[in-house]
Amino acid sequence: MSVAPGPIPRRVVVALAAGSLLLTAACSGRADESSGSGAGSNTGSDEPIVVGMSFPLSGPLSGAAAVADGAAAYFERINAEGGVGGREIDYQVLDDAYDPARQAENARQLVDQEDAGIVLTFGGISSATAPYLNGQKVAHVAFGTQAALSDTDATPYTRGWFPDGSWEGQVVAQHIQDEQPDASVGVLGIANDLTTSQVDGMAAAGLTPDKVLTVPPGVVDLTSQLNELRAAGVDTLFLAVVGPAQPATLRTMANIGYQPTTYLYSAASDLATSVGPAGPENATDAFTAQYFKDPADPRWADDEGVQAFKEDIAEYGDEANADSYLAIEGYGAAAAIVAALEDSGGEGGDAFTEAWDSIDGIDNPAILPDMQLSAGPGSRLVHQYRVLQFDGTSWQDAGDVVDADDLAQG
Amino acid sequence: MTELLQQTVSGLTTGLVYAALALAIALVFQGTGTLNFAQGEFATLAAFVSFALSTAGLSWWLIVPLLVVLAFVFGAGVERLLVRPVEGSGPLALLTVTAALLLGSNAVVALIWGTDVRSMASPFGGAVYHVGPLTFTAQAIGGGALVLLAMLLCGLIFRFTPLGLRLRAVADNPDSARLLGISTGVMLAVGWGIAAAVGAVAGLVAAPTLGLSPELMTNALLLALAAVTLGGFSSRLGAVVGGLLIGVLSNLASRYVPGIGGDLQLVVPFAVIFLVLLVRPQGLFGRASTVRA
Amino acid sequence: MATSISGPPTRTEGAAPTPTPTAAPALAELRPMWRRPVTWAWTALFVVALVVPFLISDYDLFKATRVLTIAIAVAGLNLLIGRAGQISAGHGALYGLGAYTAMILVKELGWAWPGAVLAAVVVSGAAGWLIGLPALRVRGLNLGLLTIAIAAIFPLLLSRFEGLTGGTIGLQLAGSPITPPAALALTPEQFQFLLLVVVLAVVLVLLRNLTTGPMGRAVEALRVNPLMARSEGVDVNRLTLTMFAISSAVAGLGGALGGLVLASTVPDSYSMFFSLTLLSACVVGGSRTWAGSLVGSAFIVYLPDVISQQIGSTTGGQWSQLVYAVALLLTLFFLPAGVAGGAGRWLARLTRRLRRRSHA
Amino acid sequence: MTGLLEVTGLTAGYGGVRVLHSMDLTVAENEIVAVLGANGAGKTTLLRALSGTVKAGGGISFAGRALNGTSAARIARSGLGHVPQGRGTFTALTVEENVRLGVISRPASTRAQADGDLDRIYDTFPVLREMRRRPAGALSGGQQQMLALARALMARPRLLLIDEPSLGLAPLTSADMFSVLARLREEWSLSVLLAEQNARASLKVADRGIVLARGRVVAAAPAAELAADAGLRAAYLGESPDGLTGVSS
Repeated sequence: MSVAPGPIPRRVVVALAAGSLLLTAACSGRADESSGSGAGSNTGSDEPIVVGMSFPLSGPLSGAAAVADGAAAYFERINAEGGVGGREIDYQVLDDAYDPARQAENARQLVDQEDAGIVLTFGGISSATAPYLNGQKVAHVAFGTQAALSDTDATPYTRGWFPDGSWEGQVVAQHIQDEQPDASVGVLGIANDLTTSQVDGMAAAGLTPDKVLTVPPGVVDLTSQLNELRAAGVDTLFLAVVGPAQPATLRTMANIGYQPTTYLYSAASDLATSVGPAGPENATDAFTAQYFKDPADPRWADDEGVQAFKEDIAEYGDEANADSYLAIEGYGAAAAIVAALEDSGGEGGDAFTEAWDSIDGIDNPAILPDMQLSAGPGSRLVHQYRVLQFDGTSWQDAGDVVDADDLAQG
Repeated sequence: MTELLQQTVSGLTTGLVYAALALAIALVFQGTGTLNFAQGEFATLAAFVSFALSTAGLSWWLIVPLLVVLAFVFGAGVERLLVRPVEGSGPLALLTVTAALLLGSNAVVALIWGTDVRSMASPFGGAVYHVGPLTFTAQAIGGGALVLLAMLLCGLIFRFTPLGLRLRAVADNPDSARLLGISTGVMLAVGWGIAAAVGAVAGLVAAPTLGLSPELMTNALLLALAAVTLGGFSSRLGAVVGGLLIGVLSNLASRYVPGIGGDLQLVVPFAVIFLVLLVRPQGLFGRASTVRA
Repeated sequence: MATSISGPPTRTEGAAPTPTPTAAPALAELRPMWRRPVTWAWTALFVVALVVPFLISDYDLFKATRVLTIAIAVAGLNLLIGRAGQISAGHGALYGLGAYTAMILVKELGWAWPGAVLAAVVVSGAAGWLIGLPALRVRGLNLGLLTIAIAAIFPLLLSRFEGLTGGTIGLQLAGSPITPPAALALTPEQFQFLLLVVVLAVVLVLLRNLTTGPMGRAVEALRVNPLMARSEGVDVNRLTLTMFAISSAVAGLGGALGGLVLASTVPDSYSMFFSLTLLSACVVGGSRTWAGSLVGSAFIVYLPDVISQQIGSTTGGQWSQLVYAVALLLTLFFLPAGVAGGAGRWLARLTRRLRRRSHA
Repeated sequence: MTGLLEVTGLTAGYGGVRVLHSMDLTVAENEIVAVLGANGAGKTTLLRALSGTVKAGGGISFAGRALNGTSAARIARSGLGHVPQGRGTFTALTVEENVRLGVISRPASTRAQADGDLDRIYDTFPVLREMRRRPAGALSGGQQQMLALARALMARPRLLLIDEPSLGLAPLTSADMFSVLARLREEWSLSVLLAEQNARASLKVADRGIVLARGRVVAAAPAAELAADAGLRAAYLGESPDGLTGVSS
């Protein structure tokens, strides 16, 4: 250890600490006690609708900032068009660095200080914030695949935007069983609840993978796992890894000449961050069970929804996100939220969730053609899939639209 | 059997990257007496700079030497400007400085190049060679050779040049070195520079396989720390051997040791740190007398 | 330093008695406790802290409560690093262990929160004792490495033992079990803040007494030179283990209260990064001042938020990380004894000068 | 009289503690001066202040140039060698590497003769030649002391500061050491400032001696005179505790 500094007159130090505490106190006065619960249900007024967002803008998952950017672009567009029923959308984005404690803090700030009526949160850690928001009866829209976010009994004010992870496992399993009933199936994924739920979904569809390998988040080099899968004779692989590991794995597979029939995880199959960096030739013939349009896919160059998205993101957001799958995911969510707001006549938890749950067959710029939003199992709005196949430049249809609602029955 | 061999080969390939990073960490440790948590981020930064240079149209064979020089200047500059001021404040302050450097350079990379993964073509091409039942990619062979070359050069500098003699003298006994007219300050900066250059090669070799992202070397850093512990902080050779061993060990353990599995792959290197420090704190190659307190 | 040959003379000289700076506080120590200005200052701070909850919003209180829970953990770290001279880069894991222990007991076994918190303290203390075992053999940076290994493995183990820990999504309660008794007419946030103020105060008083009495002298000897301490009859091994156990128990206390206030524990909260953040709080605040734990915690909790709010765009997160790193570097450059330590010295010099002038 | 080394009003210390108080000292060309004093008298601090490893105040002039504020490395290169207490061996390096490191602070004009000097050194210390490929850490205490001297000589110093060469050596070995010193002075035209607790042995080879107590010069006289003064030896070179126990000599 270093040489000890001499003792310090503590009264001085304490005074300093007191100062820092008082500084905190000066941040904001104590709010009026009345605005505690049922926040922001100021129906009929022309006050802005406050939408709070807590997203990882820094740290390892800061890529999710694109989701917030996409949502913000849509809200801006709506504001430019006169708002929702004449009311402006006042969205506030806070950084949580994917730290649950900071997300919880942000949720309190958004509800307590900003008077947010709807709070959007990102990722599996949303389930850590859900109890607070539900306790405050604030509408909560979560970007997460976790089954916990579909549990509207436990958390009646929390709604998941995109599908439950297990459904994709079901859809993929069914496609494999239809196409190659004798396949030896392997799953390679990140060691978290996403992979678990996908494997559970496959099991629900009657398919038990021969080999399931998982790696901790952040591990990028999966050569060892690929060697093991190959040695085990796996000829059909569901690749459920995300982030840098996904393109790296596709490249490694090509390099070592291991070419099973590959299914990519829906959120890791876009051209900008997955298939592109992997090298399109290394992903050719791969399948994915998809629900959103990839704005970088030339197939959607003339698509109305994608065009609107690109215009808005260029006008109101960060143009660098024009090809981002994550950004259109956020854009689509914002569109769904605005649709629910238009029907609800207010953003209070009860009114908003009721409107959300009664959505039945509306269009959305982000989802694939021939699909519509409707409240499905777990009140998730997106629950239809179509299996696509990559032809080297674009994702083409390789099956019919499948609804998780039907799968859940069968 | 074939799989065992193949797993060993791929363990060695990744192990080379850990080895180079471990060597860089050991070099800084021997001079400055601290672990540089930012060593991995420096390597990531180097990989991104090489990406920018190759996008600008530079030939890869020009990029490598250029990058080594740039990394050297960068490492030496960081020591001079950011590490020197706290050199007297004890090991904890030094360690915290490197943690701040980690956060800072990570943010700089993300600000300049964004957080999305980018692909970097292998400068060695996409060829695949088969030797018996084993597969080797051109990238693995070429990258491995490049890392080995860098480590060999570093070893030669330390072993056979007057500069290396001075560097070793400062690492061994800085007070004595000063009395012999060696400017220890300059040597520390040079040590950081060489470390950054070796690390840059590691980043350069890792990028085509792993894809460029701000998190390129996050895990490699942890594994390199384990490697340095295993090999011994006072031994450059030990760091390299430690890196190779860690590469092979973590590959084989997650595959063959029941209960470990891929999700606990990272537990292996840390178990290694644990055991080594308890049983042989100076590492496999280190000498007890030079382990800093 | 590198060899034992040049080492000892330097060390003995560094540890030479430094009469000038110590003289004044040493005199102050002789005064009865209630007459010392420091006692008054702490009391004033305590009173202010008791009034604050009635002035600021529940949100600000919630955040300040988080500062307090982290300050408890940092105070434990100060004991270990600043007093006993042992590095721990794994206190984030001990904080997390406390949180998970309390959470599991409350959620799965239906314990009342005070019992769960006490149990968490015991469990973390025991874990700290175990971590201390290797510290008997390994010191300095090697010990730092060992403990950072613990910090890195901890979240992976949390994810693996899903049955107990809820896996990657962790454990949640519908609301914090730490609620005010109905008679008090306080909001939960007010109650939690006041509770944490009292707990932190008790912890600081206990730690201070621990390091000023006879045990304090033994701890000081352990930090300066373990060999010398042994020759003076200190049971170095037992003392080291005790320090680890106490420090970890305190960290677990902070974690348990933090987890229960948040009503949620997730592996991502207790990453290696969090352990390093605690370490930087300890260094930034000043590892040898108890007030430093409060200042350091405020630094790591408020600074990222303040910066990201100043920048406030969806691409601002990276900037805030960069600014945080720069702020950390500047603190280390200009205040090597930490913010609290540095400010203390500066003001001490000022008061000395003023006193001298008034005497003249 | 102007000497090779002229020190006036030298002060030095560690942190807030002053160890040397206004000290005057002269060393002439080709002279051996013994610095005597009990443990804690300030001998080591004096040598460190001269070689720039401890901050010093007052005037230091070496070969006509002021050394104040000069870095330790530069002082070493100006011809002032320092064999530190405990020898400062590079234990991980080989014996020959240790010796060769001395060349760094050699004046550029004499670089060419370095190889010849190496041979001369090996002739003076044959054991070092024998062990030149071995790691220096493997040498005995006496051999390490020779190594430290040899390394300092490779720099071709004009003045050599030697700190407690006899510390930890067997009496016979340390007698060897002092006789070697006398020889080296002639062969390498050296001046030597020798800090020693062993007054009897060091005064045998020294021309003059100074006695330190509590960081001040309390006596300065030709070596023979000091050696004869039993009262002085009893007063300052015995076990007189001087209050600064924390500071080593």
